[in-house]
Amino acid sequence: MHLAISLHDAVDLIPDGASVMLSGFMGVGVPDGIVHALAEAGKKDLTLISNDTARDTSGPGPLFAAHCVKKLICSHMGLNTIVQAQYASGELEVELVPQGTLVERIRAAGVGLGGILTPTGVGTLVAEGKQIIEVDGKEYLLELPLSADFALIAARSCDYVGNLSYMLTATNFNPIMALAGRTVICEPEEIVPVGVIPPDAVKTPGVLVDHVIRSTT
Amino acid sequence: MHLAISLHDAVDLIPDGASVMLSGFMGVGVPDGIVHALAEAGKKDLTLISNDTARDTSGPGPLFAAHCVKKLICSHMGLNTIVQAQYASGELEVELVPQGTLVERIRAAGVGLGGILTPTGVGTLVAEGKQIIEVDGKEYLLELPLSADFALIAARSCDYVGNLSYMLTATNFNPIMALAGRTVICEPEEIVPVGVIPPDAVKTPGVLVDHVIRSTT
Amino acid sequence: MDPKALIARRVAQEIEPNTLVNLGIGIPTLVSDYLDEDMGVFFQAENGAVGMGHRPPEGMSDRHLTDAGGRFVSFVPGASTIDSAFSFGLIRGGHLDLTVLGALQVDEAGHLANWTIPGQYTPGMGGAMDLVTGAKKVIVAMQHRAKGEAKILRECTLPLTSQRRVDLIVTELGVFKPEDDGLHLIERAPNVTLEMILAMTEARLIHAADVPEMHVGC
Amino acid sequence: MDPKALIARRVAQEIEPNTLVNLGIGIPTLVSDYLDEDMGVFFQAENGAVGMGHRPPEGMSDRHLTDAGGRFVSFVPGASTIDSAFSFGLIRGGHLDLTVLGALQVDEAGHLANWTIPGQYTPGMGGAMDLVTGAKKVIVAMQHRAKGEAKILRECTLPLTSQRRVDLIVTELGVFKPEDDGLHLIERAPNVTLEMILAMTEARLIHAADVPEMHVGC
Repeated sequence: MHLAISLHDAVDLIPDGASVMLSGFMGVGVPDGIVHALAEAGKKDLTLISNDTARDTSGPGPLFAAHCVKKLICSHMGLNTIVQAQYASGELEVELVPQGTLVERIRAAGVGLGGILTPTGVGTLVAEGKQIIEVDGKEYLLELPLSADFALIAARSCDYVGNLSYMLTATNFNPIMALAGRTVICEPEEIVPVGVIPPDAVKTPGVLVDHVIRSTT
Repeated sequence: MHLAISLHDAVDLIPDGASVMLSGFMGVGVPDGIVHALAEAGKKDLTLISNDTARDTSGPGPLFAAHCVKKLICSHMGLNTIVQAQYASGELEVELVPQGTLVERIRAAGVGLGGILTPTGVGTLVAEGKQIIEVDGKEYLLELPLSADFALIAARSCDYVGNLSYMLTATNFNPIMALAGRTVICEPEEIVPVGVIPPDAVKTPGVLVDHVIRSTT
Repeated sequence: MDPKALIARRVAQEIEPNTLVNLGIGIPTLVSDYLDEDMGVFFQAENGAVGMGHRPPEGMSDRHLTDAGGRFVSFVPGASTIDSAFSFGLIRGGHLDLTVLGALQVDEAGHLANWTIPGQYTPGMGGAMDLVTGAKKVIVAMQHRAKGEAKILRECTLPLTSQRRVDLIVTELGVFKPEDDGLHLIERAPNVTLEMILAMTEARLIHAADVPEMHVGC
Repeated sequence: MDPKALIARRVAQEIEPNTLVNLGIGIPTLVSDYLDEDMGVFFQAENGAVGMGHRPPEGMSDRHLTDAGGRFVSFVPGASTIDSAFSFGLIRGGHLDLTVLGALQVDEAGHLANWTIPGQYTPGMGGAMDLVTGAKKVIVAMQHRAKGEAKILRECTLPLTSQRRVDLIVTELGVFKPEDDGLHLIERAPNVTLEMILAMTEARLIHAADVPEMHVGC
């Protein structure tokens, strides 16, 4: 049984210096409550893994405004002026990863693969320092698994055993990151009784979810 | 628009000597109609990729009874006496693949990866002839993509653009093989108007499906 | 005609019925305006939509349904939702029939550079590298020059997006096709002469004596 | 007590509340009979079920809901369906807390052989290699000997299922734990002497002078 915890208790679980996966795509499908709470708590030196940095006040934005992030691993940071400034000043270390490679590296960690071979990035700057493996006469980059201490994810519905369903494009990285965080914390829009989410509609089985944040409202 | 075709026309698409992925697990989630029709048509020299061989008269069973299969790639063939006899006599060539590796190889082909690194099989007979790649001090087998000329899959519901939904454990290999067949033929339990399967309930988008078999009843 | 509209109209002609198409930001986005809605084309968005439609009517937008830029969209009948791994599985796995993207530079070998300018702020490649590497067909849709500089070059000077050769380049001056023997000029825009194109292009162009005119039907 | 029931009862004691567990065929399947249903344990089936329950009542079976052996099952409240890639993602990714399997042989190093006998018909490894390699904890549940032959050996003579060391071995004679220094005998079954176990086991066993008796509470 996954006890629903308060936002406050969820924030306390995450220490300074932790690596944190944050789901979402341009601010959609992001667990906004815990993002704001972490920013307000003044967490320090986080390594943040997120597809993008959305905008200054959306998605992971508040974490940068509060100077919580030391290192960012993402595919795009183009529309967040705070990120741009922190990157330019050297406050923020950034590793850019092609989006398809990013999600596949996260999945690899989650499903116990030692890496995957992708054609994406061969012959580009992304290939620098990476092993190239030839299969059937075609070159691929060996890309390594990417896990994190915490995965912070958002869901449409969650039941009391932690089963999750997502809605439309708010799905994005959520089900993949739910596989790859050593501790998975979910902030659902609603918590429903067990049985309300039909077995075929569950996209993340509750066995993957460690904590569910109880609504503060 | 994916025109629904007859079982007869579907069978005609598949030539002797083709490689065919057949979904299902112990006879559950198998497109039984096309299996029987291929057997009756007396197809020859097929390479069959299937998790298991179910029993003599279930799942892919009829294809062996009709001597359609030259080579079998599977994880388990234990409960089918015809397969056992054909394997013993040398009529049937068999490649055994661990189940998790099998599905991940099929997925790799479907999502354009050149291979995956798995810990499964390291230090066993399965490792023979395979490249071992060390990541972070741990050994992995490089397992290569597995595609096929055809993927024959079963679905619970299909709409007229080919969107598919599956039901419970009849899901199994279906959504993965739907990614990896060069031509994907689906035999659904029902064909429904577009819109009946909600966007979040679609597990295989219609863009992956080439042909849908119209019920013969 | 407006140069961007001209480019979008010409690219729209390349789209086959019943295909899966991804349109990048900028000019590529305009392409959908010139397509017949009965063609059975499904638009993919990297964030996990197959069958994206127009911006919804006032008051009908939903925060769970957005495009890759985070803008509200609608779903067409038969649309479906996929997660990010599935979305890039479609892209990298060759299930995406066509992607249309902008470019900073393209060259005679058909190489595309569209994600970074060394020494300048780099927002990130997002999904561009996967799209260019994985899509069955890649069309570059861009204005012919930028700030007075040629963008179709002998060889890209900016870092490449992929080593894959793009299939077609459409600008307001013409249509270009990279082949094994070099870059072919295959159409010129209405009221544009061969000489104008040659003058505005750094790449060496292979062309017939009489380059046919683009038909955009308007 | 029936030897198989004894083994299953003892293995059941190893199962922690709120975990994900996969039970192999044979003796392992019996383990679920000895668990409290309120423990919050979810049983996984490789074919894509999380939360598998008992065989359904007469007339309530459905051909879309089966276990990895193709037998009709039911779902417990909170169950979910996953595809085969997800199912083995759970197994290989370390999300499966425990797997209980049978064995042909195990040895002092904790190596398990349970999938093939050279020269004999080999049905296939199915999911066994992934389960043994990936599960957080692996328990072997088997009868101590087969056809008069020892199954707990100094070194497996049959091809291994994985190079991973199993965590515990439970037979009708005792409980054995492979460690860095060798194979420990940690419990003996009721009414079984140390001497009997040593006589029936080829492997060298590390043990206390007074090996405690298994408690199976019945």
